[in-house]
Amino acid sequence: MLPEFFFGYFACAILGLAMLTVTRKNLVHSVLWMLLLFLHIACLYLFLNAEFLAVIQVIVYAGAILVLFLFLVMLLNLREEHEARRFVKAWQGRLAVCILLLTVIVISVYKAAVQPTGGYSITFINEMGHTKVLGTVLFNQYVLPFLMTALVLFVPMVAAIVLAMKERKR
Amino acid sequence: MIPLSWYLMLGAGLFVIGMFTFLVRRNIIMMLISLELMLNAVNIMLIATSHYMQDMRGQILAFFVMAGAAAGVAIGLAILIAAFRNRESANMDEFDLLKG
Amino acid sequence: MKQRFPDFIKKILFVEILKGLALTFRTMLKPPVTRQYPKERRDPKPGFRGQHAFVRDAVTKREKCVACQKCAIVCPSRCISIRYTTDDSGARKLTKYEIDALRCIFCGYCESVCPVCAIVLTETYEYASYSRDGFLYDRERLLLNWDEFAARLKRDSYFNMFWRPAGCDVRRLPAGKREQQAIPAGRKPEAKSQKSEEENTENGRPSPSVGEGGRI
Amino acid sequence: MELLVTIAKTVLYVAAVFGVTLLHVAYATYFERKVIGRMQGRIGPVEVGFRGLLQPFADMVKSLFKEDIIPAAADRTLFFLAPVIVVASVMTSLAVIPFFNNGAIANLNVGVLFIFAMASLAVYGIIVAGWSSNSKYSFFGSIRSAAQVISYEIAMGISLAGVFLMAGSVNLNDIVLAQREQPLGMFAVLQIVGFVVFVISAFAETNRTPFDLPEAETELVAGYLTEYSGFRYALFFLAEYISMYIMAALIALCYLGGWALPGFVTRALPFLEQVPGIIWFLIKVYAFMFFYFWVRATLPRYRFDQLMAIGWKILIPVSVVNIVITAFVKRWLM
Repeated sequence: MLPEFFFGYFACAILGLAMLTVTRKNLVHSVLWMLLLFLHIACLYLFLNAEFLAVIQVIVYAGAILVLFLFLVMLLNLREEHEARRFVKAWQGRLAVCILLLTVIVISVYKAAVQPTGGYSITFINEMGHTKVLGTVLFNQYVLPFLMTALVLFVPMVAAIVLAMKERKR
Repeated sequence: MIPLSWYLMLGAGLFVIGMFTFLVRRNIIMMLISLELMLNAVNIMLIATSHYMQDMRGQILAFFVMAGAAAGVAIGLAILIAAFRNRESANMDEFDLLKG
Repeated sequence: MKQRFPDFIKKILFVEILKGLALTFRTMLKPPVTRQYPKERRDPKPGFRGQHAFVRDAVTKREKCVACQKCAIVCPSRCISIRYTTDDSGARKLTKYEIDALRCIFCGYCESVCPVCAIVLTETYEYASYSRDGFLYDRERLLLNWDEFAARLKRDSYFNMFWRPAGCDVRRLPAGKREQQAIPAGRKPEAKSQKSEEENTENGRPSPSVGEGGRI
Repeated sequence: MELLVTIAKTVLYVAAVFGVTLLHVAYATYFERKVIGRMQGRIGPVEVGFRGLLQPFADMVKSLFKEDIIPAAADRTLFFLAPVIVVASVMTSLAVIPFFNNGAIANLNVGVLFIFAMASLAVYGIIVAGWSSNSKYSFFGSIRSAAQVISYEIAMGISLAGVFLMAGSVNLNDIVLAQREQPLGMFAVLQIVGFVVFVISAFAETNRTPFDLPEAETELVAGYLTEYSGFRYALFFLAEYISMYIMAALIALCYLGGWALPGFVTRALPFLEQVPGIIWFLIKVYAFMFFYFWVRATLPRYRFDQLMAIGWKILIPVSVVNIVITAFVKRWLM
């Protein structure tokens, strides 16, 4: 009963916070609701026995990405989103598409169940420590993708600096 | 034990919220935020599936998704700054000239 | 290159920062220099320029001011205002003397220029007031200031070092200044007051004001 | 029933930890004022109580009863929320610090990372405080602080990675236990480079002199705190001192051997085993707190560009090289 109750709370909170995030006119408020949303998602990861990912979720999403958003919102002084003419006015069509997508996904995953196929059971992970297990897999089987990630992070960094420096050269 | 499908449906809900926002809101920052929501929805699904399959690959993938999200946001926001310098606006619909 | 290399090593080893840290640590072990002001007071040194006062003359029991206007003219901040009347013999009679202590810059020119040593900047330094009027000193208030100061004076006698400006030949000073003697403090016996450390020995003529004692 | 007892025990322990920490924080201010006072030839607080020992409480009462000013153009909700975010996030980090063997409220396997996560949440409180007060000084202060904290967090994390490599764990308890057989019983000897980088970053991370640019009173009135007064200001103050304690505790645990004594000492003098570990821990923490105050009394403030240059051009490369060397030595030479 208790797990269901907690899951219910977190599911409702995540969906509600997501709605709050996307409906705010004030972008700073929106970003702060999103912060709360990410913290709830991190808690959800704890249920799934992924404590390292939960902490990384907070450090990366809350500590880096959202701060970047907040910086930009403040520096560009985008406090209120102003109204502007739109290319396509009708939003009903997009809503229909979204509802259709939701229906499709829900129908397809409604009965989803998987068999535990791997060797990483909860007891095993608890015994070894999630960080260690994840690190072992990451650095043994997925070294190349991990190194690629470094490249994936490096290129945008260079690109961001180039884009932001452009004005100064003139 | 919570069934896996609950997690998947939660992820689906979050994904659809993000997607709808991406389609409807025209503010670039809002669109980037909804992009993050969608990535998070995918991450929830990946980690949940990984947990129920007792396989670490899903979590590794989620790890990479986070790295990708960080990279995406960095480049997206840099483009926004460059665009904002030209148009003084963060509204997608106002970027309607080929010369920028 | 030869010069830069030791600098580089110094930077890595934080030599300068460590020197600074050592200095503060040594200071910590030394006794503090704090004086707990309202509890421990320090007596001002002779020559301290504090609250304004009129010296009360021992004979006339009034101020000695002759309304010559010298102080008002020399005052850089123009904070002294004087009014006087002239009687038949041509003698001036002081009718109004006011000092705006808020404008005063405590330069001490007024006391060194005064030919009769009437105005004085006393050693009183605590005279806060709740109103601006409290800093507008008129004749009565200036005399009162003197009385208060004389009552508090801890030394045997009072002689202001600006009464005889430094570097001036005493013989060329006006008579009132030349003859000014140290004023004995009220509570002290009269006999002691004759020898004061500030007193100049060259013209030791007994002052007429000494007789009754400063405090009245 | 058993569950209730466990919950009650946990709640009591949490309350005890928080209460004792708050008391320590109160006296850290007293300690700081005394130490800095003596270093500047002054005597520090002496008036309230015996030798000024009640001064922290006088300060507390004063700030509680001061007028609570809210700027007219402030975003009220966020203005109220900002100090709460900061205090909550730094207080949460207290939960994973082991004061003695297994003495943490929550012995997480990702203890250090948890502290980093909470530190990154505290940045929000600062940014929100600066933004919501709608004042230029606050805003500058908060942007500076956020930039500073984020960039120094990187150097800090990378320099700690050397410790993780040496200890083979991110659990604070395991890190302490791994140090017992190190030279002098601490990682600070072999990880001296990481230690220095971490200490410098700790100063920047807690916004203390010489890196107290967010509150640089000569340029920005009081940085992001400018518009805050009374109780809310006190909350920020509290958060700053708790985060100083957390940094001091992290240094004590990760570099100075925590609550444990070096193996050679306990072998030579076995009776020292009887002394509770929390005493060694507190000695190390207070030694570092003293160092905080000592540096504050000594060094002037850096310029902001110097601060950023130190962080990005010196500390981060140095700590990266440190990890590489540590990993190399650990893998092939030990």
